[in-house]
Amino acid sequence: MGDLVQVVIAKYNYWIYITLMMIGLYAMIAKNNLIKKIVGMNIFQTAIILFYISIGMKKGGTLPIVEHGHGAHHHAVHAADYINPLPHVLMLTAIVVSVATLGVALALGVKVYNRYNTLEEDEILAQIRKK
Amino acid sequence: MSQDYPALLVIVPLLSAFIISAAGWVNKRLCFPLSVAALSVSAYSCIGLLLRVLNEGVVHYRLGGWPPPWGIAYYVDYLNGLVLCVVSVAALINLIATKKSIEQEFPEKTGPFYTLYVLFVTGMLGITVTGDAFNLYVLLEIGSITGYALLAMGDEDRAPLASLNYLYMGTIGACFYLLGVGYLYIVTGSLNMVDIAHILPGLYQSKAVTAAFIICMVGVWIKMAFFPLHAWLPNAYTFAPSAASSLIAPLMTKVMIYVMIRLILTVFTPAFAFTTLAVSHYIVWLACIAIVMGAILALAQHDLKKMLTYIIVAEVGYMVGGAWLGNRAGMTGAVLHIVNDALMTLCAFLVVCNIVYKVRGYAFADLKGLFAKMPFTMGAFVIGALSIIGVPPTCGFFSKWYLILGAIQAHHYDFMVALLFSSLINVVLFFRVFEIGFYEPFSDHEGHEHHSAVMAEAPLSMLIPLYIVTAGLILAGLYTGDIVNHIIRFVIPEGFI
Amino acid sequence: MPWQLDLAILTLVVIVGIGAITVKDLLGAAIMFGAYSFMMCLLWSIMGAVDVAFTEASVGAGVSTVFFVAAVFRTTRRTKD
Amino acid sequence: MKITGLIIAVLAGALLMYATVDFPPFGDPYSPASMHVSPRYIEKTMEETDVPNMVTSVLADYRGYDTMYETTVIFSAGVACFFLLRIFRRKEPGERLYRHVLTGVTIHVKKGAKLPPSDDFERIDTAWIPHDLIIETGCRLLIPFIQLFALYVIAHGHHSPGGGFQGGVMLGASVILLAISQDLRTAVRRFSEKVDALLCAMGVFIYAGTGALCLLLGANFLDYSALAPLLHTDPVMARSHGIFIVEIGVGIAVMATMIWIYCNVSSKGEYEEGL
Repeated sequence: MGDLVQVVIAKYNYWIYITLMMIGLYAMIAKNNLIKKIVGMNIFQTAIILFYISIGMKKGGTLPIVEHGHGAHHHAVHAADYINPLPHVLMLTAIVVSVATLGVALALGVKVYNRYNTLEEDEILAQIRKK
Repeated sequence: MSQDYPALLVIVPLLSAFIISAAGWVNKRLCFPLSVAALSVSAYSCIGLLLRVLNEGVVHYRLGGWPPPWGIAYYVDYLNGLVLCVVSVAALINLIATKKSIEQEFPEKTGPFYTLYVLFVTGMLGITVTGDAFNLYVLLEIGSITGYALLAMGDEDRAPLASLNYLYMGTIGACFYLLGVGYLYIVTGSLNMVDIAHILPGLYQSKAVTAAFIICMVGVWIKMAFFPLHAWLPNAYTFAPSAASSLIAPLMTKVMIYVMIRLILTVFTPAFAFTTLAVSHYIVWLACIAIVMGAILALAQHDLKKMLTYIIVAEVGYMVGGAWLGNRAGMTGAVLHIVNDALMTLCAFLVVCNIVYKVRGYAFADLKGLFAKMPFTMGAFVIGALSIIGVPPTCGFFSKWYLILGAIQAHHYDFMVALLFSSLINVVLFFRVFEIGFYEPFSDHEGHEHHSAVMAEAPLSMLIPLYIVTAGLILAGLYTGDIVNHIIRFVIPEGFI
Repeated sequence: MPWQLDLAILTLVVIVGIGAITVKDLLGAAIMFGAYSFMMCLLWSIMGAVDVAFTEASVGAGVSTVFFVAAVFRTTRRTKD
Repeated sequence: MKITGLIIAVLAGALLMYATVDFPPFGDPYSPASMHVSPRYIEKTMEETDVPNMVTSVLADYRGYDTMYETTVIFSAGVACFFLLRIFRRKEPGERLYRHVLTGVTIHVKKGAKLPPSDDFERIDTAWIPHDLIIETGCRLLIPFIQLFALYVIAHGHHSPGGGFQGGVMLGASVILLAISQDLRTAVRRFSEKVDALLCAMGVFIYAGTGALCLLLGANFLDYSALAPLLHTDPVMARSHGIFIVEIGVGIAVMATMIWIYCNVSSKGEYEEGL
């Protein structure tokens, strides 16, 4: 039991990210409203970003900006002192991708609404079937 | 010049996409020639690159001049080279063939259409050429976002919703892939595919690697519409504008199959995929179900385009099954089928494009008397159909031959039965279309029946590219031996059974 | 960073995330989503990812929310779930 | 559907939790992820690119190729929204509405009739659109400061958090704020659709064009050190300047795209009053 608690505490960020990812995935599959699905999609994407940021975290590391910038050529820079910058870079890209997807998704949602006057998927399908 | 082919083949369409977008605001007529020029340069570089690979072996290219794994690098081997050529040539032919159709369907928005078209091709080429797992994700999103937009502009009633559903599924797929890359990164610390492959052998027992493999595979399967995850594909492709569906249907699923094979062969290595994880049998069974269900669902359709989309679902089953048979013949069949299926799908969808251009419909009822009305288009359709069924000497026969050979060697008779069953269903499907087109009298939209329909063929600019593709189907069949012996033989690593 | 603050933000993230998908009003969901993004941004700045936090603050909590509000304004606030 | 969703979410969660057990502990400085590739970025960034902010140097140089496509993603989203929503032919309403700005009185103008040219009237589309002098003036005062800060963020990305992307979003947000506090027409008058679209393409073109210039100068694509002879510096400083050039390109592209997406979504592609 003690081991389990240790595991849970040592990796709590990963548990939170999994929870958020499940919330997002559930919303994307189970929700009926198109905009709600888009909200779920964004939560899903942010959860993955949280996961990547957690990878880069180093205990005792500081921000990934070299201290006293230009005068510091003679200072040796130790990798263990700075947080891993690579996941941050990857996630900047992922955030941009998520806002791009959001824009296209909302444009499509507005287009669907223009045609059917509703955002509920079952009502739209009922309208299609009626024709 | 020639050492820059790997960069040029992506950069030229990318740069010209921005120029096309700007040109659309100045003079719309500039867009088409610019797109053709860009894709021609790209296709030329792809072919040049493949020839270089044939002469020199694997080609490396460092972007930004940084050595891998710190920078992003390209590794172009036989598999990339082949798929690159298919993608770029298919996109170029489709662009020329569908010019009239695009002008008919989007009189005002040709500028953004061509921009998105070229960006989509850039995304597909980039996915194929890259050697970096994360770079692949970004390019996948370019391909997807442009794809959603292109597919949504078809049928006013149904296309936006179908495309939105595709967007949800596609985002889940891409995010799963990204998550899988993250799992690989957390245990290896690298994003370069070759570098990951060097580090992984010590970690095969790690649960994180297993999870990474499963998540990546599920993500890729969603993107390629492998059977239980195929729900987005038929509607999205059916209601799309014909120029967009004939671009996206041949390329998207095939490129994703390429990604799957790349993950199996390069990143995780066959030893891990087939031996350490003993899941290949289950996946082949799933593929069998995919083939059978795809065929049966195709039988239930009442229009040509939707029938073709379900055939794509079945064909995805062929390739996934072939790749997972775990032997040389099966893998050869899968890679060969990427080429052949891209050509076959392109041919079939171009025929649909011609029919829609002239008849304004693709339901079976609209096809009556089409052999008399559009004999050349339907002639090409017959050859395409024979190839999808798998009649020699068209190329469809040879890839099926390798797949069946692989199934027998792996003692997967269920896969062989599924293949034969789907070929049989394809015979029924296409002969039903032939029958409607040949025997039923032509009727126009007012319901008047004409026994001797006037010939109203699609314009030459659409027919000539169609016949180039048709010739390609037969040539690919006749030169199968060369393709297999000179290219695909080297795709599969030594020591693979 | 005191662990109490960390815990409080983590709990809030999950609560706001659940709230964003359960609230029965799309404008409310959009605003909840903005709050969620902002909490995430705090969390990331605690974890030292300042660039990502900055981006999330401007994109997630800023522009994305505006896009949502614009889309909801152009469609409807009504939702059944 | 609810049960299916729950099952799939729980299955995915269970798979991920199962794998989490083998992860290195959270925050471990000696995990593989921190030991293999990233130390070079941390230790060599000053030496190789002269940029103290590692995120900027990795973003725009070591992995600059990713960032180019990231900007392309944004660009394609902008084009996609335009392609999906924009309506060109709009039927002219029979009666147009104008508001007298000072008093808030709405004036109906019959078709064909014209108002005398004056700054006191603004065109509106529905009579109820609220109008608040305090918000309008307050936002007007705020916008220059937002833009100034955004420019600082772009320019100072080498030394502090920020860079082209964040700055670009803020520049875009300032114009969106104008569109919200006044109306979309005012914003579009200052920043027309065509300019927007051209800037959007130009921004990404700056990025990819810089890369192509390196190619023409005989180096690999995006290898900024090849720009050294053009910029009259040594290769390391050339990298630093190259990063700055592409950051500007990213800033322009992102700003224009954010405005473009907002205009199309908030007006359903009709470019009238907006929110």
